[in-house]
Parts: sequence; structure tokens; C-alpha cells
Amino acid sequence: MEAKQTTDQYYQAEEKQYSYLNLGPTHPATHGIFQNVLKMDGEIIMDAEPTIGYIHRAFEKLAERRPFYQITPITDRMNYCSAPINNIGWHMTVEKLLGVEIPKRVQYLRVIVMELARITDHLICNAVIAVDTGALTGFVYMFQQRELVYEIYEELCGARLTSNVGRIGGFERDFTPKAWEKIGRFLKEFPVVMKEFENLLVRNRIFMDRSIGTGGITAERALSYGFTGPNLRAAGVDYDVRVAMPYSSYEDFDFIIPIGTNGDVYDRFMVRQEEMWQSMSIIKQAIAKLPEGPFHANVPDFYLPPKEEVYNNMEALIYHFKIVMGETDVPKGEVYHAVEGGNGELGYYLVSDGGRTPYRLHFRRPCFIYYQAYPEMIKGSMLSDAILTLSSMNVIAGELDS
Amino acid sequence: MTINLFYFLSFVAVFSALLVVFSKNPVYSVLYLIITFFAIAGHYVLLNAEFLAAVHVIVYAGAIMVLFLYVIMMLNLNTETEPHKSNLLKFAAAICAGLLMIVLVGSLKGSELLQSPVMVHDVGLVKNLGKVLFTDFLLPFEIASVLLLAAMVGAVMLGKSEKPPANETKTSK
Amino acid sequence: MIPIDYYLWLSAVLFTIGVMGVLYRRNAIVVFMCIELMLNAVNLVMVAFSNYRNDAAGQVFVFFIMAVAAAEVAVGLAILIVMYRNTKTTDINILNRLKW
Amino acid sequence: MLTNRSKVVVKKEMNFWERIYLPAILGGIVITIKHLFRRSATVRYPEKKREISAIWRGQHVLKRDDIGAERCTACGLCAVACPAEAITMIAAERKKGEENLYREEKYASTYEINMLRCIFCGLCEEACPKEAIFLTDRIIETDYGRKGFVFGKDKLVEPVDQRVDVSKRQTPAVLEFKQHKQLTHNK
Amino acid sequence: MISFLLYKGILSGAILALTLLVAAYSTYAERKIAAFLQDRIGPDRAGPFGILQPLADGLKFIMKEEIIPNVSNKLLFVLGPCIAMLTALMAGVIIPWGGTLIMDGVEYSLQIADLNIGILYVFGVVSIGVYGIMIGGWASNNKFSLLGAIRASAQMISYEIAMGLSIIALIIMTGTLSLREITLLQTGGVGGDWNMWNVVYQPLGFIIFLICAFAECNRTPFDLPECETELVGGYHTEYSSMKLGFYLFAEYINMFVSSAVISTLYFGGYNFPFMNNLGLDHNTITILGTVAFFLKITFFIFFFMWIRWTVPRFRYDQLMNLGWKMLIPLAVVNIFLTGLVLIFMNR
Repeated sequence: MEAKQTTDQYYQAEEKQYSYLNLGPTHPATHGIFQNVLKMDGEIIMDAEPTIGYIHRAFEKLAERRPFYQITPITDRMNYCSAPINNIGWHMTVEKLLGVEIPKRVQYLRVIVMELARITDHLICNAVIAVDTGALTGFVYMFQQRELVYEIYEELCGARLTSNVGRIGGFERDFTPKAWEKIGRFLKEFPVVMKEFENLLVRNRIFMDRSIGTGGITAERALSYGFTGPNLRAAGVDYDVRVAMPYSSYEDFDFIIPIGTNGDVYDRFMVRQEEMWQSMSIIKQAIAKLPEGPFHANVPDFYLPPKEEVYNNMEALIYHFKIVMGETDVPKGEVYHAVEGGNGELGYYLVSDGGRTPYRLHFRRPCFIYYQAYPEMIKGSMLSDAILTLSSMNVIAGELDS
Repeated sequence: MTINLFYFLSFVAVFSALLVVFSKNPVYSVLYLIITFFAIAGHYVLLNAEFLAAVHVIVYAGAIMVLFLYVIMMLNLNTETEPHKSNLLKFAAAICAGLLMIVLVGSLKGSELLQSPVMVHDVGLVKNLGKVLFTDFLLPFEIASVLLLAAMVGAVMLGKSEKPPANETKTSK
Repeated sequence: MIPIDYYLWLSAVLFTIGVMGVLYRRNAIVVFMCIELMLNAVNLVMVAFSNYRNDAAGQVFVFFIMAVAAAEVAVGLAILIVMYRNTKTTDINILNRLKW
Repeated sequence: MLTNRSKVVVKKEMNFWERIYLPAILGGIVITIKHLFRRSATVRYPEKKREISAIWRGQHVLKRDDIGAERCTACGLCAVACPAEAITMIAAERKKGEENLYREEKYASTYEINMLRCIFCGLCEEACPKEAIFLTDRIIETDYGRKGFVFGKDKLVEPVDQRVDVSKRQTPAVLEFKQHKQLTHNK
Repeated sequence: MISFLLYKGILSGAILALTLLVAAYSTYAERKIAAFLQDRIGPDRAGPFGILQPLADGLKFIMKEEIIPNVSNKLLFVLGPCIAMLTALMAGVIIPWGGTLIMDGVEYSLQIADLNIGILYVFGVVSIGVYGIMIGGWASNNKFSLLGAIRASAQMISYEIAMGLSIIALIIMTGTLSLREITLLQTGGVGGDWNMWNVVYQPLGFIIFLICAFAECNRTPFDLPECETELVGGYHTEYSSMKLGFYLFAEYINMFVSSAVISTLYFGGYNFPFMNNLGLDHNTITILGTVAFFLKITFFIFFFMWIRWTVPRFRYDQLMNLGWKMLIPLAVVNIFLTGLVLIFMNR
């Protein structure tokens, strides 16, 4: 009798030994809305159960109801830290479907915008790693620079975060002198701040102790999860879409692929840090090599005719109406186009049945893939590590749901 | 003045000691015990043992009771975890304690005749205490340090689990 | 000056309360605390006598008792944690079988 | 190794000075103290406003032409182009005697933009063939209720005496084109 | 007797008021310094340069809704911040805020109580301070709070030891526990009789003490009990209104008191260089000394904030490693070195 009671007690207590901690949906360290149910033994995490769906907005279904040009603002909202890459990636996908030839100048301008976006993305990620280790000041220094990039976006398209920059076939307008000036200013000021930020953290033992060996993942596991981008490179695999499958003339530029050794937080931090330097060098190369030419390709079926023509010319007005109504013909078929997004391979799988909207559109969102590996990466580590791992993977809530 | 202080401190000590025993929640027990310790530290001050009073507060209230509280929090004990005890046992406990009390009363009867032979009370000062400690009691002092070391090692050994390193128990002092 | 017998009575009462706690409670941690209470009652007498005779030996003894108490608590609580890990309880009645 | 362009950028060993914490911390506090004497980047908002770009996509405006007639002809292209489906309009026919109010024979009797739905993508501006709707560098005012965010014509159409200058966001070609007063569009 | 009580009462009241004032303005200073270090402006709306910000904050704390969670242990929930505040205020009693003032031939000391156990009293108070955090964190019945409380207790116990050991070397050197005597031994400093400040003789002890002071005050890099990115708010996650205010206040008072203790022990307290060579009268020197003392305290408070806005924080196990495997052995080595040097000096 007593023995039975004791065993019962034992099993009850076995359950009781672990406590469950709800990390999220709103927690200062989740940087977005997603939840983790952590099974904890004291401070040690025994298991984790990630939950997504808190900001489910049915992107893919929404996109299947919209003409191609209207899908661009939707892509903004995936990885909102580097929205221009999403936009331009989508444009390139449609151009691939249509088989449009893009002028060199447009390609170079796109490279500039995309690299700026990559810088902001990595900058946010690394600054947030700093915050999660407790050093707020570096974060503020870096965010001033992000402001400069956003001012460049503002000069290009009129918006800052959800940029909706560019159109199918090129840009909606040419870069203004003011935009060039702002880019120049950014390229001049940013390295100084980057150096400061690196001096604050990179060789600081407190930071190194916190990040080295935390949230590591081997190259094999990372590959089998489908990691791409900085997180895979941190694990030591030099896979970069810009080099592996060059798009938008990335083959013209000379840059290295930084890699880490065992994919821990420090590796990811350093890889992102180095990629920012590389991005800056790419931007400089692109500016130096920038050819003359138009700022958009010749795609009369998709690129709106100039306004003065529309106001005055019947032909142009008809085209205008046709494009806005989304009634231009597209070829049937399916394309997959991938760009190196801020966070990894951002893929667009587009199936077209020739109608005004995509028949099926799937976004390959890297964060969605990273987040699957999260429980494995934090098992057995401490709560502080878990938070650092999360921010170093740069899981953007907008990319989790589609 | 002093005698009133004595009565007050004694009342606090006894009252909270009773509450240590009778409160259901172990956390309350710990807190009442801390109050008891403060009262006893007050008594030490009354007895011209300031140094001991300070050490008492630091060691007992500052370290040992924090350790207790730490363990209770870590194990997450509360009122419900207190196992039920039959009334018979409680009754027996009260009887035993009462008997002990009677024995003590018997043995202490007549102690009021004791009077202090000296009027100077300066042994409580750090200097005097240190002299005695490091001359007459040097060997016990060293042995005590070895004991503490052994206790520390033992506690760390016990606290280390075979499972992935969980909560390390740190010794105080 | 407070007469020495007052302290004797006080510590007798505290000691008895400690003993009663040890007998009364089944939670090992509370039992531990009651033992601390008894030790303190003894300490009080020692300090009282030390002051009464103006002899430092009593206070030195209190030191040693404190050291021993600290060691005891450290080891005792470590044992308690190990015991809790295995039996998931701090009930001393589970402990009396000396195995788990 | 997939490419020959990769480079390991991580150095995880610490030397003695990095190991004892203090030099790095001292370096850090030197960096932060330098910022104590630097100009602050804050813009004191209500008194001072940040200069925002000429092509900023903010609150919409429905333009009038030179004589003050509304340019919108309720063709509905903006509503079609809107990815957020924020624009609602009801068309009406121009009566006699309203020529100085409405430029074309058809006009929007109701024109509403739900600013809570609007994502300020600027597609309506691009879609407009009549130079009628523009986004401006004004910022939407805050409000307590949802109703206040459905902007009707009272808030969207520019007042006759307070024209909103949108020439900054039009291309030079359009501005040049607008000089030709003989063209129907510019009459 | 009455005048003695009056003098002590006035002194206690003045020091209490001063402590609260300094703590209130520390919150302002923290925000301002953080802002300046980060190229921002900081609070500047309440009064000129935001000088009335502490008042506004206090008013806001009082006006806020008082929330006591239903599932919490209500008594302890309220008790926690009270203990934190109380223990924070208690340590000020022992600190010599200045020399003596002579008025009408009577000498008034600017210290509330000169206990012969001096520094031990400070330790006693500090060791009780952990209860405020532990009780508050436990009573909230929130897992984040509990984690914060557990972290706090382990951290504070561990660093108390290193702190005590670092002080022992100082006590071996000075041969007294009384803070006033320790201060008097440093009289003169540079110039005059060249009694250097203790920091010159005890640099290692000073660094250890400083690090432990950071840990005891729960300041970055040791702010694990309340680190907002991990534990939301740590032990004060569930607190609101003035109870939260008490916790925050207690932290700043602790910072003030530990700055005062550091200045007293290692930086000569109210002594300043050339103080006896200027030919000033006794009272002027005392007042100047108090000013110098407060300047030192201000510097250390600034230093606390400066560090906070620069470095990242430790992880729990690294913090324990630092405390137990680095600071305590270092402190013991320091004691040995001090002892050896003293033996050789006496020979």
C-alpha cells in the first residue's frame, strides 16, 4: 500500500521535476511573435517546442489572387529587415518567367540596393545579438547607421521599411543625385562605426565566452535541415547563392565568402560582420563599374509607359490600362528563382497557368527552416544561450508564416 | 531599559521560533527563523559580543538561511508538499518536548543565585577574541578550516549529478 | 545587567521548541532548521557564560559551532537535493528505509 | 568547399590579455566615453522635423487642376491597382453647371481610402492616368477611433486655396510636358 | 542627552534625505549618461534639461495602478520590496560622511554610528539584502521571477565571499574594522604626511572589491537577476507602481552606498590631497572633505553607469566560474601577499 503510494508520488514528482517556461509569444527577446515552450530543469533546457502561426497572413494565397505587380508589396512583409531583396527577388522571378533581358545598369543598381539591404539585415541581427548579451550601446550605434540606409531607400522609393522598391523590369525611377550622395555618405560613415562596434564586442572575453560554443550546429546537420545563408556558412559550408547560381551580374564582382568553423553564435556573428564588409566592397565595385543606360528594361507588357505618354497618347494609355488591370499575357510554365536573401536562400517557386495571377506561388523562406532546428540547437544549453541562439539565427517572425 | 530590551528580544525569539515549527509553508518557516536569528543577534549585542553578533548575522541570516531558501525555491516546495502527519505523532511530539522542558526546568532551578564575578566585559572585542582564537585555540581553528573544506568538497560532489550538469549546489562560507 | 539565569531560561525554551520541531515536522528541511534553532540556543548560553565569566573561550566555541553548522547545512542540503532528485520528496519517512 | 573564395573569419583563441577581461573592457569604455562628447543624433521631434524625401509616400491627395476642378474621373484604376483593397469609389455623372467643379464628364461622388488598410505602396499613384491621385510627404494624423481613418473626399481633395505641390515627385519629362498648354491634358 | 539625540536625529534625517535624493537623481543620471554615451539626448522635457524628471517618475510610480497578482503570496509580495529598500538604507549608518564639526566647543562627528565592528556591519546588511530580491521573486509566482530570484541568491552569496576576502587583506594592513579609523589612516594622502590612499597599497584588492560591488548591486555585467532580454524583468517582472519603484530605488541606493564604501576603504573617504597643508580651519576642512567625498562617490556612480552601458553580461555559469575560480583565489593570493609584505616591512 505504502509502496504503491510512493511510486505514485514518484511519477507525479518526475513530471514535476521539470518546469515549463513559455518563451513568447511576447517576450523581449523573441523579436517578433512566435512562441517556444521550453521544458526546463532549472536553467537548463531539456526540450523545446517552437510554435509558429501568430502572424499568419496567408501570403501565398493572397499572392494567388493578385496580378504579378501587386505581389511585390506582399513580399516586403516577409523578411522586413531586408525588404528590397525580397522585392527584387520577386521581380527577377517574373522576369525569368517572361524571359526578359535586363540591362547591365539595372542589374548593377539592383546589386547596390540588395547589398544595402543585406547590410541592414546583418546589422540588425548583430546589433540584436549585442543587446541580448546586454550591451545596448553598440546596438544604438549600429542603428544610427541603419537609419542612413533607410534614408537611401527613402530617396529611391519613398518608403523606409516596407520599401516596395523597383518594378518588374527595373526601377520605377532613376537614382537621384541625392540618393547617390546619401550612398556615398553611408559608405564613408559606416566603416567607422563598424570598427567601433567590433572593438566593443569581438575580442571582449565576456562576449566571446557567451557566444563561443553556444547554439552550435554541425555542417551535416545544418545541411540536412536545409540551412542556407550566413547560418550555413557559419557552420563551415561556403554555399552562397550569389556565387553558386549568380544572378543580377554577381559574377562581375569580387568578394569572398566568409565561413565559420562550427556554427556557433560567435561564428554567425563574425560571418555576418565580415559579410557586411564584403557588401560594402561590392557596393563600391558596383558604383565604380556602373555603366550608362536606362534604368529599366524594355518590357512594354509589364513596365508602365512614361506618364507623359499616358496623358497624351492613346497607345500608351491602352498599355497603361492593360498593365494596371493585370491583363497582359504571361507564358505558361514554372520557374524557381533564388536570391541570397539577408538570411539565406530566398526562393520563389512560381507556377503560371497563363492567367493574370500566379497559379501557385511558394516562397522558400529561410527563417522557417532555421526555426525547425531551434530545439535541437538549444537542447542542453541554458536559457541565456537559447535567447542568444535565437537572435543569432536572426529568425524573423514575418518569414515564419506564409 | 536593558531588561526591557531583553524581554522584547526574548519574546520575538520565542514567538518566531514557535512559528518556525508551526507554519505550514517552509518559506514562512525560513523567514521566521531569520527573525529568530536577528533576535539572538540582538541578545549577543546585549552580551557585549558585537563581533559575534555581526558574524552571526552574516553567517546565519546571510548565508545559511539563503541556502535554505535557495533549496526550497529550487525544489519548489510549498504547503501542498508537506506530507500529512497523524495527530497521534503530533501529540507524542508535544509530550516529548514537554518532558524535556520539565527536565530542563528541574536542572536550571536555582541558577538565579549565580552572579557575575567580574565587572569588565571586553572579551567580545575583535582584538581579544582574535588573540584567544589564534593562541589557545589554534589547532581547533585549523581543524575547523579543514572541516569546512571537506564540507565544501562533499557538497559539490553530492550536488553534481550524473545527468548533464544541472544545478550545482554551492556551499556558503 | 541581565542576570545569567534569564539567558538560561530563554535558551532552554528555544531548545525545547527546536526539539519539538524536529519531532513534530516531517519535512526534512524544516527539521534541519529546527536543528539550527537548537544549536543557536546552545550558542546563546555559551555567549552568556562567556560574558558572565569574562572568558573568551565561550565565544570561540560559538565560532566553532557556527563553522560546524555551516558545514552541516552545506552537506545536509546537498544530501537533501540528491535525495529529492531520487525520491522527489523531502519527507523524512521516505528516508527511513535508507535506500531508494 | 564549393568555391575557392571562402575564408575562415573566426579566431576563437584568446591571448592572455583577452583572457583577463580588463583590457577589452577598458577599450570598450574608452569607445563609449568618446561618444559622450559627440553630437547627438536625436531629432527633437515636435519642434524639429526630420527632412523627408521628396518622393515620400505619405498621405494621399486628390488633385485639382488649374481652375480648381477635380481631376479624378473615377476610372477605378487606382482601386484595381491597390494591393490592400483600401480604395472605394462611387462614380457619378457630371451635371450641367458643374464644369468648374469636375474636370471630366464622370467624377467620383464618393472616394474613400481606408488608411488602416492602406500600405502606402504607391501603386495607386502609378496607376492613375489622369494625374489625379498622388501620395505626398504628409504623415497621417493619429486618431482614437477606426472611423477617423477612413478618409473621404473632404480630407483627400486638396483645398482650392491650399494647393499641395506634387511637382517634386513628377519626372522632368512630365513637368516639361505640362508646359505644353495646347494639349488636351493640360487645358 | 537631548542635544545628543537631536544631533543624531538631524544627522540621520539629513543622511536619509540625502540618500534618497542621490538615488532619485541617479535614476536621472543613468538615463542621461546612457543617452550621452549612445549619442542621444535623454530626458529633457520635465524642467530645464529634464532636471525634474525624477519627480515626474516618482509621481508616475505613485499614480500607477497597484497590481498584486492573484496567484502570488500577497504578504511576501509586499514584503519583498520593503526589505530591499530597508536593507539598502541601513548601510548608510556606518559610513563616515565627513570629519568632525566643532561648534561651541562641542565636537560633532558626521557619522551616525562608529561601531567597532564597522565593516562587518556593512557585510551583515549586504548579506540580508538578498532576501528582498529572493522573497519578491518567489512570491510573484512567476517562473521568470523565480529564475531571477534564484540567480540573485546564488550570485550574491558567491560574490560576498570574494568581497569579504578582498577586504580581509585591507584589514590586515590597517589593523582595524572601524571605517572611521580606516579613513583616518589615509589622512593627508598626496602632500603633507604622504599617507597614500589604500588603493595604492591594495590595487588587486580594490579591483576584486569593485567587481564584487558590481555583482552585489546587480549591475551589468552582473545583472542576471533582472536581465530584461532573458527574464523579462527578472525578480520584478510582476511588480508595478511604487513597489517596482522601491526595487529600482533600492538598486540605486545600493549603488550609492557601495560607491561610498569604495571611496572610504580605498580612496581616502573624506580626505583630499594637501588637506592639512592649506592652513584652513577645522570646520572648513571638514566641509571640503565632505564635498570631496561626494565627488568621489559621484565618480564611482558614474563609473557604475559607464560600465553598464559598455559591456555585455555574463552567463550564469560563467558568473559562478568568475566568482569561485578567479576572484576567490585571487583574493586569497592577495591576502598572502599582503601578509608577506607586512612581515617583511616589520622586520
